[in-house]
Formats: sequence, C-alpha cells, structure tokens
Amino acid sequence: MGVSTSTTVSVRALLFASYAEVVGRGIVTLTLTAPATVRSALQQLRGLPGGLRLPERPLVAVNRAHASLDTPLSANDEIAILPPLSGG
Amino acid sequence: MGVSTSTTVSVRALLFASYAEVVGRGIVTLTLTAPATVRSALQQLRGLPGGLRLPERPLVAVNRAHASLDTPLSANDEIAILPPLSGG
Amino acid sequence: MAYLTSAPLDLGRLVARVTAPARGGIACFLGTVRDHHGGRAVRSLEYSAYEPMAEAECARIVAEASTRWQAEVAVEHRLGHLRIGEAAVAIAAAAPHRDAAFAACRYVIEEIKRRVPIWKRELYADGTEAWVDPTRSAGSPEGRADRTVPHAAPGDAEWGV
Amino acid sequence: MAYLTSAPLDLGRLVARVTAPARGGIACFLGTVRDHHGGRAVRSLEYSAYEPMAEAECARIVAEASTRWQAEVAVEHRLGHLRIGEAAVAIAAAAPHRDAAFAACRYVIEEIKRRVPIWKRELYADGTEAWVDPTRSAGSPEGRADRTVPHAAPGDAEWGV
Repeated sequence: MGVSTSTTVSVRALLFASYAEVVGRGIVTLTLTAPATVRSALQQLRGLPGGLRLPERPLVAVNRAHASLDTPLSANDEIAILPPLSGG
Repeated sequence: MGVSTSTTVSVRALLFASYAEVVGRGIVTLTLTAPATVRSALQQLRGLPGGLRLPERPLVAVNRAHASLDTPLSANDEIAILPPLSGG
Repeated sequence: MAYLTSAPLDLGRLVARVTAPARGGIACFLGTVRDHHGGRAVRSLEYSAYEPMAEAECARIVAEASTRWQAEVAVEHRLGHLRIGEAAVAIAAAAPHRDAAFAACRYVIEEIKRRVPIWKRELYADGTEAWVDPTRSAGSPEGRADRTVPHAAPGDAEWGV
Repeated sequence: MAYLTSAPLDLGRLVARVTAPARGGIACFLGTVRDHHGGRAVRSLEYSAYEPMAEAECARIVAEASTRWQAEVAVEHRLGHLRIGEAAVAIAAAAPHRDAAFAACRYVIEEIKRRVPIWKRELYADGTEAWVDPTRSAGSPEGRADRTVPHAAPGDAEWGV
C-alpha cells in the first residue's frame, strides 16, 4: 500500500533432487523486493554458489501447485524449483 | 470324386443358449447332399420343429472357428449356430 | 492354458503371470457383474460357452495381441453362476511400455466380446430370466443384418489408446 | 487418503476400493521397475517426492478423472527404494462401462507423469547412479524450452481409448 515498492517479501524456496544437489541445500529463505514473482526468486537462487546450474526456465510451483515464472509471490509463500519429473 | 453330386456328407450341428431352447436340443446330426455348405446345414436346421425361429443369417462356426454361410462342409465337420455373443 | 474357469477370478495371479523385468507397463481389465442392465434390476448371471471353441478363440486373440504389441497377455473368463460385483473376465497385458500394454489389453477385451462364443443369462430381481442379446439392446430390433464374425486381421482396425 | 507410500503396492486392494455393483468396468495400470533404461542395466531405483504437493496433485488428478468420466479412481505411488519388477505406481479406475474406465485410467497415469513432483534415481549394475531426466532421454539435450506445467483443464485434450 502506498510506498509498497520499498517493502520486501520473505518466501521459502524448496529445491529437490538434482537441483538440491546443485545448490547443496533443499531449503533457502529468500528476501525479495516487492512486487516479487517466481522470476525474481529464481534470479536470487541462481546467485547462490552453484545456482547458475539451475535452468533459466525450470518447472516451478507456488504453495504446492504448478506455477509460472510470472506468478506473483506474497509473504510466506512456499516456492519450489522442480527438476524434470520422473514419477509414474 | 466322379459322381460326387450324388454323395452325402454327415456333419454334427451344435446349437447354443437361446438357439438350443428354440429347437429343443443342442446337438443334431445332419446328412447333407454334397457339395454341402453352412447354408445347406442351416436350411435343414430351420426345417426342424421350432427351427424357423433360428435367424436366416446367424453367426456360425465350423470346426471351432468363425465361418460364413458359404463355408464348405466336409464329412464329420462340427458346425455351430451361435446366438449373439455376450461374453466379456 | 485354460482360459475358461468356474472358479472366482484372481487378477493378482494373472498380473504375476505376465510380470517380468523387461516389462515396465501392465494394463489390466476386470469386467464385473452390474446390478442393472437395460433398466432392469439384475440379481445374478449365468455364463455358458461353446467351450472348445471359446478356448481356441481366446488363444487366437492372445496370440494376436502378443505378436502385435510384443505383449505378454493373461486372460480368464468365468463360467457358471456369478453374483453382482463378481468378475466375469480378467485381463492382464504387460509390455515394455504402457502404450503397448493399454492397446493390447483393450484389444483383448474388445475381441473377446466380438468373437468368443460365450452367452450370458440374466436373472432379474423380479424372478424372470433372459438371454442377453447385445445386438438387440443396441437398438436394432432384429439384430445385425450380417452376423458373420471374420477373423480380425491385426492391422485392420486401430486399437491405439 | 494418502497417495504416496513406502510400502509395496497392492493392486487388489485398490480394485476392492473402487468396485461397486453399478460399475461394470475396472481398468488398472501397474508401472513396474524395468531392468534396463537408456541402454543401461538398472539394479534398483530410488523414488523421492515433494510430498505435500505430490499428494495435492494426485488428489486433483483423481478429482478431474472422477468428474470427467463418472469414475471411481484409486491410485498409489511408491517412494523409497524399489527393486526390479516391483510396482512404482498402481491405478484402478472403475466406471459403469469400460470406455470410461480405460479413459480415466489412462488419464491418471499420463497426468501423474506430467504433473506430480516425484523423482527417480537409477542405481546401475556398474555401481553408478543418476537422476532420471525424461526431457533429456527424449532426445533434447537441454530439456524442454518451456517447463511450465499448466493445470489440465479437463476437456482440453483427448484421452479416449
């Protein structure tokens, strides 16, 4: 509200399978400048050590549902970066 | 061979389910004039009491394989007149 | 291998028969006795068959599916008296991949219905009974004009799923 | 209802859950661990998941199939260590008629593979291991350009079988 461009949004990012190995951890707390999207979260994750091995356009989820890079993020959202699925 | 038109062919005809009920029996031995076909066997079966309730073009089998009205019959063949199938 | 049995069907046993390390997909089908047919309440069913031909025709159908989809197929059809909910037919088709497994399974049930000489007699809740005639319940009062069932040449129809 | 389990799958139990007097057709699928993949000898598999999302996504898929085909659907996906020949996924879909049962079963396995966050790690006979990436084994070295998985709107695609 008002001067919201200067506020920040804290989200929890989950990494799985090969992506967790690439970054060396499965959970990362991110503090993003509002308005935040999955794209801005991913950008920050790719800045972590090893993070450039995450693809530029991975499969992503927000709050346990499939999402896109443009999906907006709110405080305390759970974002997940998903390697290519191989269930079934 | 030779004067084969005067020879006869004896076959066993099987009737199933509703068709056996129509004719009142499940096995009929038929003596047919050669050259015999399923059509000539059926014609004789339809001459039995109740036989006209058999359809003119039923599903038929010869020697345990699907056949047609034109399938030729040899001595001791097993012909079957099959009501509409309802397995599965 | 006998395809007809008067004992209750066991899908797990059929699945075990077709499972193998090289086959990653197993598609199955169970046809069970419904409590209604053509708007009437059904109490139970009685299946009978032209048994030697039914066995031979099942063997042909299984061979066709195996060849066409490189599948291992197990099938059993039950005869005799069946109660509501019991399985009349059980099929398991295993193949390296699921497309082939589904296609083989679907082919087998369709061909069983089309070609295997088995007849179903329905016993209704009102005490009456009747032979089931799918050619009539399909809406044609005199059944199909031509009831010849030619052997399916694998390749004639599309069974992809 | 939990869709994920670390216990061996039991198709018979799933079939029992969907069987009902009004449902005459039950189509099932079992996906089992193959001994080869991409030309390599596989010794065993390890499945892991983003569990809460995988449960939610399975529930959505089952609800979609149930609505679209008036089917009752039971699904389980196994996690953890699996040996060759063991089932990774089991599906049973029951409907009044077989067309719907097959279509629902096929829909569920395709959507599980497309949408449910589960990952497979292969342990090879030569002692090495690797995460399976279907987007690479499909021939694209960098995977698909766009990996967004939109929610399937039932009706978008044809799943008839």
